[in-house]
Amino acid sequence: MDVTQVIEGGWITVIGVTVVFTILGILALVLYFVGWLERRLVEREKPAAQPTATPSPAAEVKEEKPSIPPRDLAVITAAILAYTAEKASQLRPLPFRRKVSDSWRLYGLQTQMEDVEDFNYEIGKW
Amino acid sequence: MDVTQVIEGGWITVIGVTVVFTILGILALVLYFVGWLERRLVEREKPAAQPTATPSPAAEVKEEKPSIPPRDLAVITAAILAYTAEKASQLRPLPFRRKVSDSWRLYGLQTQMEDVEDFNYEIGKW
Amino acid sequence: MDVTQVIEGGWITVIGVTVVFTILGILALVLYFVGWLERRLVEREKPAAQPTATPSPAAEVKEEKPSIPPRDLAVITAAILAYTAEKASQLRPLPFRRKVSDSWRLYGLQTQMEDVEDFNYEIGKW
Amino acid sequence: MATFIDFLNTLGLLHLTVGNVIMILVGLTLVYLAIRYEMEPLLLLPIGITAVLVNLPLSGIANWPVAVNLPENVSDSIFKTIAYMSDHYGEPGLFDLIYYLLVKTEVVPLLIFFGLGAMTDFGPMIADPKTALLGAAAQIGVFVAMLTALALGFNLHQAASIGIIGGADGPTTIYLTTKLAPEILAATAVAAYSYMSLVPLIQPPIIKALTTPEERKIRMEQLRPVSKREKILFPVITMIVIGLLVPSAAPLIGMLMIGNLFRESGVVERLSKAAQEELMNIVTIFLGLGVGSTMRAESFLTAQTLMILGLGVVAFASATAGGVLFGKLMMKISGGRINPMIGAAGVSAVPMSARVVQRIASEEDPGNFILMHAMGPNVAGVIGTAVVAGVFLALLG
Amino acid sequence: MATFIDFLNTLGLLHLTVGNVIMILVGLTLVYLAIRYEMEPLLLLPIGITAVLVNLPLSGIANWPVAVNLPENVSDSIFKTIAYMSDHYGEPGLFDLIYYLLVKTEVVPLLIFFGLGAMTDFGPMIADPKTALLGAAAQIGVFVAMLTALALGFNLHQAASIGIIGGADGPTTIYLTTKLAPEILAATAVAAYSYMSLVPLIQPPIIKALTTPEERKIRMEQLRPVSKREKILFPVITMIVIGLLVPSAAPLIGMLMIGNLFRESGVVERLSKAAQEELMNIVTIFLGLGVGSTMRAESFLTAQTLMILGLGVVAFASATAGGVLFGKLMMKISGGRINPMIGAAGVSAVPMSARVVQRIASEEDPGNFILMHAMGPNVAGVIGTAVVAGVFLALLG
Amino acid sequence: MATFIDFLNTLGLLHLTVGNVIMILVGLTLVYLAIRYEMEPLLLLPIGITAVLVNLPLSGIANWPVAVNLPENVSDSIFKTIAYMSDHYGEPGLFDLIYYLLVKTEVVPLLIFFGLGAMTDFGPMIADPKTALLGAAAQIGVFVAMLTALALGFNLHQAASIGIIGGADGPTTIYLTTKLAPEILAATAVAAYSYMSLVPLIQPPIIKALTTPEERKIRMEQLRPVSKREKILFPVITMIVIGLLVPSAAPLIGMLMIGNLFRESGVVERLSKAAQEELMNIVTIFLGLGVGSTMRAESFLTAQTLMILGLGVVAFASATAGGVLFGKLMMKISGGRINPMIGAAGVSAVPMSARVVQRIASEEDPGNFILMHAMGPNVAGVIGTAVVAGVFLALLG
Ligand code: NA
Ligand code: NA
Ligand code: NA
Repeated sequence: MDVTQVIEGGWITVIGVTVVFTILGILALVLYFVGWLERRLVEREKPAAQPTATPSPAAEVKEEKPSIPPRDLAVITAAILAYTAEKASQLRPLPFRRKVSDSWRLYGLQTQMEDVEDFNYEIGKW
Repeated sequence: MDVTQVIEGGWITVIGVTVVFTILGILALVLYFVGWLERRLVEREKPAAQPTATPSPAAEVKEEKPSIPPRDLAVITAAILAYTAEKASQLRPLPFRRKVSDSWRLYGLQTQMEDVEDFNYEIGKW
Repeated sequence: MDVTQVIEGGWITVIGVTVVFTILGILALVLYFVGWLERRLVEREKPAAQPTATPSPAAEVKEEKPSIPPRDLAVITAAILAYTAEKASQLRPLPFRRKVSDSWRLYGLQTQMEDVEDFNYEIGKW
Repeated sequence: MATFIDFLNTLGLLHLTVGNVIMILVGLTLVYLAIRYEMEPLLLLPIGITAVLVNLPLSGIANWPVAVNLPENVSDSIFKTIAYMSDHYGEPGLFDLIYYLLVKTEVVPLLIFFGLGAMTDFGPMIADPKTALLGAAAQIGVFVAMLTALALGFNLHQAASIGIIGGADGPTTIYLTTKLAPEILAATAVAAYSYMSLVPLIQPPIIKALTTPEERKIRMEQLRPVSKREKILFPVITMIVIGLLVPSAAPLIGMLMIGNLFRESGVVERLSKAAQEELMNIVTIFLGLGVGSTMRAESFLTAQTLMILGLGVVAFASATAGGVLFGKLMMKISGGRINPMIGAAGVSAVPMSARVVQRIASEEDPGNFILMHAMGPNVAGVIGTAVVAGVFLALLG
Repeated sequence: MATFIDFLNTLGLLHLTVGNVIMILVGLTLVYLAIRYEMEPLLLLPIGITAVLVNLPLSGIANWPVAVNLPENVSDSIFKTIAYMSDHYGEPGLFDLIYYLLVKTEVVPLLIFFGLGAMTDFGPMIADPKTALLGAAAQIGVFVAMLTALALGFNLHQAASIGIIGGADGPTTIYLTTKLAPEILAATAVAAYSYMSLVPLIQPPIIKALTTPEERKIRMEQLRPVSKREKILFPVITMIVIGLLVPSAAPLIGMLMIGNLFRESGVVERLSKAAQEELMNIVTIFLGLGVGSTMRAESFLTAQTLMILGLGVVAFASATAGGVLFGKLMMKISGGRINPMIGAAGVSAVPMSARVVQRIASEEDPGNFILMHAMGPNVAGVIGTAVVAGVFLALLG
Repeated sequence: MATFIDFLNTLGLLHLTVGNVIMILVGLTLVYLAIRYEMEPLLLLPIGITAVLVNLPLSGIANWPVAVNLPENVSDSIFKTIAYMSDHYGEPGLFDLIYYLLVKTEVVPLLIFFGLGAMTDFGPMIADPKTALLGAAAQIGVFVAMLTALALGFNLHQAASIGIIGGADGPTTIYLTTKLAPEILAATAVAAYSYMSLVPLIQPPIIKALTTPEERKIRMEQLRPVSKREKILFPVITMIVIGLLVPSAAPLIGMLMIGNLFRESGVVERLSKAAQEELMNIVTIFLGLGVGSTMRAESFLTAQTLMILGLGVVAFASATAGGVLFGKLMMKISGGRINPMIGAAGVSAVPMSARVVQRIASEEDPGNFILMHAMGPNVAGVIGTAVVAGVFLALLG
């Protein structure tokens, strides 16, 4: 244990903690500002069209309209899902890992979301 | 033809043949041993559950069976295809950019054609 | 502005324009020749089979219109799937080469098995 | 405490130059255009955002200058160049590696040509070979722009690189500029991709000015079908013919045709798909990052860049005019059986300029379908530009 | 006969050292954990099996030592380093090429950050920016572990690399260790990935010890929706802000944000998909092989490695504590509108630690959904750790 | 005017040699066979068309000779080699980079083995381990061909490379030839892939000549099922056993087994898929281009090449005979419970030779299914050939 190095380490700690809080603090402030601007813009641009500009959280993930009305797609997909689900029907309690199954190819709109999420789960921790 | 080299080649042949039989022989022995261990483990772990551990030879290539009987899958898919196809059948007025929609995953045969065309549109100009 | 360079540029222009017209002209001539050969070959090979060799323009322009009306495609696909599914469930007489078809995208779980097997066939020999 | 002062010295903000700020704004503009107007987003978005990143001072992600006067014996060899750069400018950052190892060695432009070959259907040109000449005529724009650039004081190498913008083929532009005048790479690449997406704005007025409504109404007879055999022979023949006559165009044409053979042979679908998709996507990413990383203040913020952007318009406009005028000549010779507008598609920009032609044709006569006829000059234009690049390399390289 | 004796001398078995045997067992253990318990299999499986392979003597697949004292003028340049290594240790094997050309040049960690950016939705952090501070607070663990490592006798470079394990970001750990202390790369990488998969075991007791049931029951109001425009602006702004203030973090943050812009822009879906899938998968393979190939007996089998594994637990635990305690502070300031547990998600390990938080919340109150609120600190933690790595590089690099 | 004469001098046509013309025809023949008869198109198509391209004079796409006598101190290091080549033969073209950086460094063959591992199911060999010996017996062909080559005057290094063609494993052939005798790489690679696709023609007469109809009618009992655990243990055990006994085979076997572990572990499906698809496809493209680019007139158009093509038949035929004869021995020992034909599948060429065996069995008795039994020797043959390559490298490398 080298005392000079520990002191140096202390300084680095002080700087590091300061910097990381400063940076993320500034980022937070900027994001608040951007959010405020966005709300102003939206209000000004289309005072009555807010629902369009601020989609429901569910729709927000996907920006564009699918060529099939999601409701119909949902029904069709549900048929397939129900079937595949039956096979995989062991209800696991909050699975910490969800298996990627081949049948995702049939899910349509759910595909990308789930696929990425699963990979996120495994890889995102990096 | 260099006699020394041929003699050397003879030696290499002797060594090579010996080694390759030895190596694959050892491998075979180890595999027999592993197989024996496996059977003992399985017998001990679940004396009645052998069917689970020993899938039929047909299924052996692929560990799992398709979760949907292909025939049902075909019918379901047809429903989806018919639906999406109708949507896609409107004659569009020479679109300058066609959006890639997620539902292409359900199109089956149309997939590649459209996919490549869209990318052509963007990249082909190079 | 350097006059020598501009003169040099003029020469390059003369050469360049000549070359590009010459090259593409030669290419055009060769293509006419190949086309003529092709027609002769086709006529000689199968005098009555021209319809087979000359697909309808609609099919040729395949970028714009799907070559099969999508609705029909759906029905046909369903038929194919039902058929292939039935075939797949029996013992096949060991085809020496099985073509990869686009419809594998619809098979779901069968996908990987077949895909890999076909590729194995071509690549696995390495 | 000394540590603290040390740290303050690493604040990039303190080292930000006016040039950096302008380049960041330029990068952001490209990003904005790419997202808001979908201007060639596959290239302009990566180029723009990378330009922003490399102009943040001290990041160390791109340390090596793009255009250096290397000693004679070093410039011969890419590996010596890299050693030399390491010695003089320190350890390479990620973008230095991408630029020097992938872009400057021409690996990336050539692999993109390979992928383009796998994606391109040369059928319309095979069906009507005379349209190939329209692809040659459009190259006139390259030379007009080159001569204008010379007149404006650019040297021959730079002028050739600027002229090739008129070919409307991004990878060819990058290939040639990297070899002849790397110092203006960012400018020519950005010009090429920007104007390409402006084709629907640049071409119509020129086409309309040079043609009469009657000419624009000309209908063309349906293209003959093309057999699989012809499509397979095409890349092989083209590679050999051009390779023997203009060897310096052989790398570009060769990779394009290998890709096309993969596509048309029908026996290597896996590789063809890989060339079009996984390999293409990855290479496209590296192209965008590599080109974007050359947008440094010192080489980009010059009067030259503005002139290059201006000359790009000249190039596109004169290429369009060249194609249309030669189209009129062919119309006369053929006795009015060729719609002269399809000459405008000779500038490449596949398939956008062909769609522009079709759109104008539809405006005059909704029943006039000349899209496929315009595709002939369109794909021929890609070959034509590669040939011109080969000529430039043979004479100047 | 001489030939035969020659051959016997090449038997690897005769050259097997005790160190090799232990390393093979370590590798097999990692493989076992990866398969049996699915512990971070995408990394630990390739790392483990590669460790087995490189410890088989005489295979020639990895000939170059990982940490060498290079002469001053050589270590400046990766290409000189490679020439030097070739001279002294012979032709490179496949794994030497992967490690020296892809991992040591930082190509692989940066491309993984690029892919992660394309896979990450920063929406929850944009919707509730104050949660970003929790991502900062969790970095305290990094410094606690660093100081502990210093106290245990590690030098500053090593201590910083060990501390960063607490950031729970594999690529950042690899990026920093490669630059500061390559001799302990294998140990820090294995520690980082191992503990990451143990997050569901490490975090709950700490969270529960530092919070009361009432605090854990706090419900948070629903997050506001985030517009597409905000999501597009976010990566651009973050890149510029952090790039100007901590330039040494710019490569990591820059690549992360380029990837995220690809994702959110909506105009380059092909490239975004490529970044997330084909490129990511390939790079992941090379990362696993490259890191695994550094697990050699001589550098791994030391008391240091055991200490590093111990310090990893310290790092993760103190990071969790830091986040939770700062969460309690924010709870007080906000008048009880913030559930302090979400601070624990500041350690990154996206999205596992957020799920852990949600699970504990559900245990107390099945109707309490704070998963999305926990995602804010979670993604902020990635940025925070990259910033800390930047500070280390600025002061020590 | 001088410019014009300069340009005429660059006409490739004027520099075309007879050798070039012949090589172009050879290349075209390969392309024809690949497309018309689907002879190993994934390799022979790229190889053939690349051979055409590199034999167009002056193209500059492949400037460096494939086999050079390098000074002793240069040949030790791939990077020195590259510097040396740059000095003596100028800037590398795309194909020089592919060949020297990807093929000659063994990156490409090893990554292909990695992908093959991920694609291969070793189940049939695990179920019936004694069939592994048939995979050893088929290697006799390798030695027969080697001795014949020696008798014809080839040196030991060349003879070993020629012999390995009989192993019917393309990447192993390329791996060994690149290390021992790069001057005949094109010939051995083309021979290996050509004969592989001729297996259905070469094998049946030999099999029928060496077996009686009664032997061919022998039915074998159904293979036992193989558990997932056994399949996971297999690659690990094989890597360690072979790695310790024949370390020089460890790179090939190691990569094969890492790929197989990815496949069988079931926890890294993404990486397994990437190894089989995106990475495999890209690497296959580069392998084809790299090998094709070595087909230059000076090294390919020799009497040696013809002899090599002839020796390839010897190798395949004697390998088949070796397998079948050993099969008969095993049949005797086992009391007639083994169909000797499955020995013919020991030549690898997965799964073609196994299908050939099944087809002959079906001809004799339509109800006889021995395909899966033939797959045992089939996959064992891959391992056997890699072991033999290891022995060659240990004794000659
Ligand atoms: Na063009
Ligand atoms: Na973190
Ligand atoms: Na073999």
